[in-house]
Amino acid sequence: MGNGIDQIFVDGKIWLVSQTPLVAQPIVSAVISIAALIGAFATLFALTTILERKGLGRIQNRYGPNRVGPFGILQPLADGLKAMTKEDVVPRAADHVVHFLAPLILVVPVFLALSVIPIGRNMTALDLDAGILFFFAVGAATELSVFMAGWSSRNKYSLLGAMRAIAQMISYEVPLILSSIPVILIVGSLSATAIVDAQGGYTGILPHWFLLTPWGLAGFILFMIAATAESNRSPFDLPEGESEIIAGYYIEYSGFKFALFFLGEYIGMFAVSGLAITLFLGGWHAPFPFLEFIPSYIWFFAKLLGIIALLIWVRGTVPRLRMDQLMNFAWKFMLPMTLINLLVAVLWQMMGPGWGRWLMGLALVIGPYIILGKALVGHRNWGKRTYRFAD
Amino acid sequence: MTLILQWLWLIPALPLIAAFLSALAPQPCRRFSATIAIGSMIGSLSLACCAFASTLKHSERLVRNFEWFRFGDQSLQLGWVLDPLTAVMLVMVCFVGLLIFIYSVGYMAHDENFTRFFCFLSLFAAAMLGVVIANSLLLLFISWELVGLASYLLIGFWYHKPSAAAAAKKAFITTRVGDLGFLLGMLWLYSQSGTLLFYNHGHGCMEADALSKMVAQTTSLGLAVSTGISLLIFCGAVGKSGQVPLHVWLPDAMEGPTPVSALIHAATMVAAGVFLVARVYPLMSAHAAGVTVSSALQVVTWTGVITALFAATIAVAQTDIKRILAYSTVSQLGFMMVGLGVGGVAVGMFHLITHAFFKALLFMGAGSVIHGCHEEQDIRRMGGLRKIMPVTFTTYAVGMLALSGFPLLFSGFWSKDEILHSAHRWHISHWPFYLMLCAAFLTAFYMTRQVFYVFFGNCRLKLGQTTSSEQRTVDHGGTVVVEHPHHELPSEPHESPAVMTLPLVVLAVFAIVLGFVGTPAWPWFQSFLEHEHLRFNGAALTEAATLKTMLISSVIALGGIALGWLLYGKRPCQRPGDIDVLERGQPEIFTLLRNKYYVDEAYEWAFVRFNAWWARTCDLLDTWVWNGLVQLCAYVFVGIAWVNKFLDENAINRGFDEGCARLTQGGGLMSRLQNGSLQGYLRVIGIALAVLALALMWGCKQ
Amino acid sequence: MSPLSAYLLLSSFLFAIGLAGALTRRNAILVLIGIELMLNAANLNFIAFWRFGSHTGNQVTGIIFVIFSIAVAAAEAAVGLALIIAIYRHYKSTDVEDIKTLKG
Amino acid sequence: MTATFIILAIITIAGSVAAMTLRNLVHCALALTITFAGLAALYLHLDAQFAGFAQLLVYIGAVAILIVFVVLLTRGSDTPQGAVFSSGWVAGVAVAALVFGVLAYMIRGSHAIGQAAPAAPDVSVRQIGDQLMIKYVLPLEVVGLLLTAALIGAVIIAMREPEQT
Repeated sequence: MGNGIDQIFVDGKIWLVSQTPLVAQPIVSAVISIAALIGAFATLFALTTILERKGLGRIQNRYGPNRVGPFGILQPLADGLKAMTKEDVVPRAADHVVHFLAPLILVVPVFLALSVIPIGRNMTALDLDAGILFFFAVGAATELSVFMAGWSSRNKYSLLGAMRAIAQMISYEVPLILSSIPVILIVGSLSATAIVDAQGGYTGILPHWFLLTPWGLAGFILFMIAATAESNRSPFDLPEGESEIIAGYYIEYSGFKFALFFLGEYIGMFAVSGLAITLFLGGWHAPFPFLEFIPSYIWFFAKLLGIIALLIWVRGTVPRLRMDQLMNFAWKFMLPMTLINLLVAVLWQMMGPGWGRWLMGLALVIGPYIILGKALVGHRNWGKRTYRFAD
Repeated sequence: MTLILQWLWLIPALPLIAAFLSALAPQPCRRFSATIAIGSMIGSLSLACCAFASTLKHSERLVRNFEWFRFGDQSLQLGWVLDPLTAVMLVMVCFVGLLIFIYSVGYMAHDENFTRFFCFLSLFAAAMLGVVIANSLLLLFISWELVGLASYLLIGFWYHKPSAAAAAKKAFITTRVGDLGFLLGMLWLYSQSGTLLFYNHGHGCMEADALSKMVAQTTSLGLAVSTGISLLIFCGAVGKSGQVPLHVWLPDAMEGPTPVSALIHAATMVAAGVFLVARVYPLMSAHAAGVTVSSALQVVTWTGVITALFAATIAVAQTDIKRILAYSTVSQLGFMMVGLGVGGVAVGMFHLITHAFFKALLFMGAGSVIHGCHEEQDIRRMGGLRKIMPVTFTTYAVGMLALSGFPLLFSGFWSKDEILHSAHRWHISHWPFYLMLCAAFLTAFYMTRQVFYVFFGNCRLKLGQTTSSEQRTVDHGGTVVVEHPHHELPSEPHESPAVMTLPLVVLAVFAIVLGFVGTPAWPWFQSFLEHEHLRFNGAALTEAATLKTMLISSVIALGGIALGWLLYGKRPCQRPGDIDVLERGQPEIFTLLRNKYYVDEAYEWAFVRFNAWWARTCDLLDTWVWNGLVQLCAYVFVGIAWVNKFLDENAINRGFDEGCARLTQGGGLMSRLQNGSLQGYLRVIGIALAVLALALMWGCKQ
Repeated sequence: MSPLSAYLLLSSFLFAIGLAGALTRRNAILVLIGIELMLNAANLNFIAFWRFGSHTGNQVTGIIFVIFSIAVAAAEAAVGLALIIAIYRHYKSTDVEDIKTLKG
Repeated sequence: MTATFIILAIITIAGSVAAMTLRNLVHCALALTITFAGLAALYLHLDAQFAGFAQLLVYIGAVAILIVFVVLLTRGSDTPQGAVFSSGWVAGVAVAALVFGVLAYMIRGSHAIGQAAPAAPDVSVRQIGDQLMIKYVLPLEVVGLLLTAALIGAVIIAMREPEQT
């Protein structure tokens, strides 16, 4: 029975495809899965916008939008309408073609990235053999669109913001990929479904998620940090921080293109979180055996919401990093840690089951963490924190 | 080895040392050089007498040889010999030399080069003594050359007079021509006999075995080797003794001071030639069995005859006092050569010794006459000196009578008689005898002519200059020299001082006494030389043959004197300008004779011009041919150098530069390939790609 | 014409365009872009031959070669661009015609 | 000669021609990324998945951005005034045409074209990985070394030398 519900969408699609004439069937199936994907994640986007604003508000000890609809749950609808109706102002000096193409090139690759992530059992839009590689390949296109946006608007701040964003995204792409490699190493395949299946079983009540392994935990943390940086959120949102350079590279955008940028950004966040879920949190697997009955996609979206909450929480609390701190953190902390994590994963793989490898894993992860942390911080002894109030 | 033989070399050495010392002495010390010279001659004379005494005792030949130097296995030996011939000559030369030294002290008293004169005289004496005692032909030749040198120095003593210098050169060159033959003979002799020593205990070249060897061989001309050698050596004698072809230098040698003429042209040097023939007589007389008289002696005889007659005829027409005596010496030498040729060594030598004494006397007499007449030499401007210079006149008369062979009393008669006698007995031909008689007649004639010109008649010294008195003499160099007799203020002629007249008197005595040494009755001289036993035979005088020749020769002598007196005695010429009696009679012949048969001119015309022509051609040859060749080489090299330079400059440099230019151009071109334009490179790569691909395609098609 | 020749023609055309660009454009970066194009054309060739070329079973040399080629091309691009930056800093221009000093 | 091939070919060619001929450098870079994308699609069309994704990742992700960065760093972004093409551009085009002609001639002439198209070889990433790690391990290491060297080299070359005063 659980399976039925679990597979409801899959069966529906199969049914639908069978309705169509044979020659057009591949196209139709592709269209159906794409439509479903877009529909799901667009609504999720709307939900997260409101969640984020409500959450931030709560963190900042205020209510957040509560005017539109009961408790402000219709706020996204309002935003959407606003975006639709606002005049799309394009600066005269701007390079119209590139200006127009920038948001498109941002959104398209991000949705392509989504197609690779297994939402539920048998519910991956594009089950490629080298799925993860596809995900990263497509992810690379976002930097290009950022540049196009920044450059085409012929605005120094937008260009500067774009440059910073690109530098940041490139710097964090390396740790992102490297932190995902241990999982691929252990599973031995690049396809997302294979990775999720590898995390299927349960020992006792603990699921075989990679999170529950030392390198998996470290990998997950590193992955999440790189992911937030990759999607220009929270501590790493220097490029488009409102207080810094007036919203960075999409200054000159307004109206629907502005909305598209937002859409692209959030979908990028969902994609990366989805990947994190598939790699470390066991994809659509239930955390405990007895909860198996709940359909797989529910688990996927639950975990997704959890990560989103985590990101919102981080955004609210962690202060923004300066550009050089940000870069140093990437190259002097993240990169070495991911490499060490890779080493741990390899050793883990080779040492076989037993306490030895746990001990080794923990030692190897925590030791460098402390050392690199000390090195990164430098020798400034931070005195007790003092507050200066306007007197 | 007797003591005297050991010190024989001292005789020539003393005068040589004297000459050396006076040469070193500064010019003004006259007394020092005179005493040294005379002292050395006295020393030599005493040694010569000792030597003469030793040869008297044991008359065989004494020889002392020593090795001069050794080259390879052969050694060259010299040596000296003492035999009667040497002894006689030593005494004669030293005695006559001494007298002449004493005479010249007076004669040269006011000459500023006094010491130099005596140095040369001593040198001459040493050389002459060297010739005499030499036992090796080489030593003889060395001294022979020194004699020639001394004669050159003495003749040309007054070198500031161009004629003297020319005469000295003439003398030296003509004698050298003769010496050339002498040298060739010497070399030939050395090659044949292997040694130049005359007597070397049997191995000398004059000894029997060497002679026989040489006689046996015959040269390509058919002559026997000995004859050939002796003829060549005879050339030397001809040159030195002034025989016909080479006599031209002797009359001109009168340029020298009179003692020189006396010493050289009367007594010694000219005698050297005769002495040489006497020394080499064994070689000359050696002849094959068949022939009675060797052809060499015949040649000697004929040259002697010709010379005697020839010189006598010239002497008749001469006007210079010393030239007449010179020509008489030449003819008397002819007589000696005939004596040697027909009679042998003794006959020749006897005439040589007697002639030495009275000819020296005549020359010194002439010297005192010239001295008295203040250097006046032309007999036509003298005259009447009989009363002014009595001693000179008497001694001069004695000399003249001895020379012309006045019968019985004078030495000249006996020695000339010996010659005529042996000439008469010469069985080859009788012509020499008749010609010699004519010569004797002419001798007597020109001597009386001279005496009458000089001593009789009026003194023509003060009668001014006569046009015909210039003496045209053509000196050797072909330039005519007009010789102006010195005619300072015509001061009175005066008698010479004692130091000059004393030797005259001594010589006059000897001129008379010496004759009796070799008379047929008591032939001491001949026996002394021929080593025969001497015995007195009065009958020899009355022997038919000797008596006949004696009568003929005395008739000839008296006839000559009478003719002389007839022509010049009765009416002596009054003014220097008078034409000579003979000239009035036979003017062409007389001028011919006066000009000495134009022999000088003939030589001048023949040899000198030939020589000059040959010199010019050589010069021409040299400048145009050899010089041309050298120039040609030079030009060739210059040409090569030019070509080299040209090539170097154009071909190589230009070529090199061109090459470099091309290279740089090429380099420029190549550098354009790499001009830094990236796209240019890429283009090339593209083209290359296309070409290679095509090549690959078409390549693999086959 | 067979698919392989089509691909080959396409790749050679791409190569030609890359070469033309490299040869004609004045800006150094575009020369570099031209070179990148040429490299990609070569990769396309490899893949085409891997796909259509005659070989047995699942040989992967073509793919491996392309991977390596891509890696090298990336490295080359990096160094090339670094060079261009250095040249720019020195010459203040990226015009190929100005950078002509390294000449023979 | 399927439809997709034609479309992709047109896109690639258009992109590359644009990359080579556009005046504005940034536009060229963007056109270049389109070409890369087209090529990646072609690789996928040729069933070379891994190559396609690698192409996507490396070229579009890294090289394009790199080029764009350099364009901006060397102030190439403002539209150039002077002539865009170098002086001898005619020769360049001629040479390119020549090369294309030769290559085309070779392709036409080569006899490898004739065979029928063989079945699509399905190659999984695992096989590529195995091959890489077994057969081509040395090239892999060398490429790794090359990349690090290039990395360091690029940094050093492009690093701003300390201003020698």
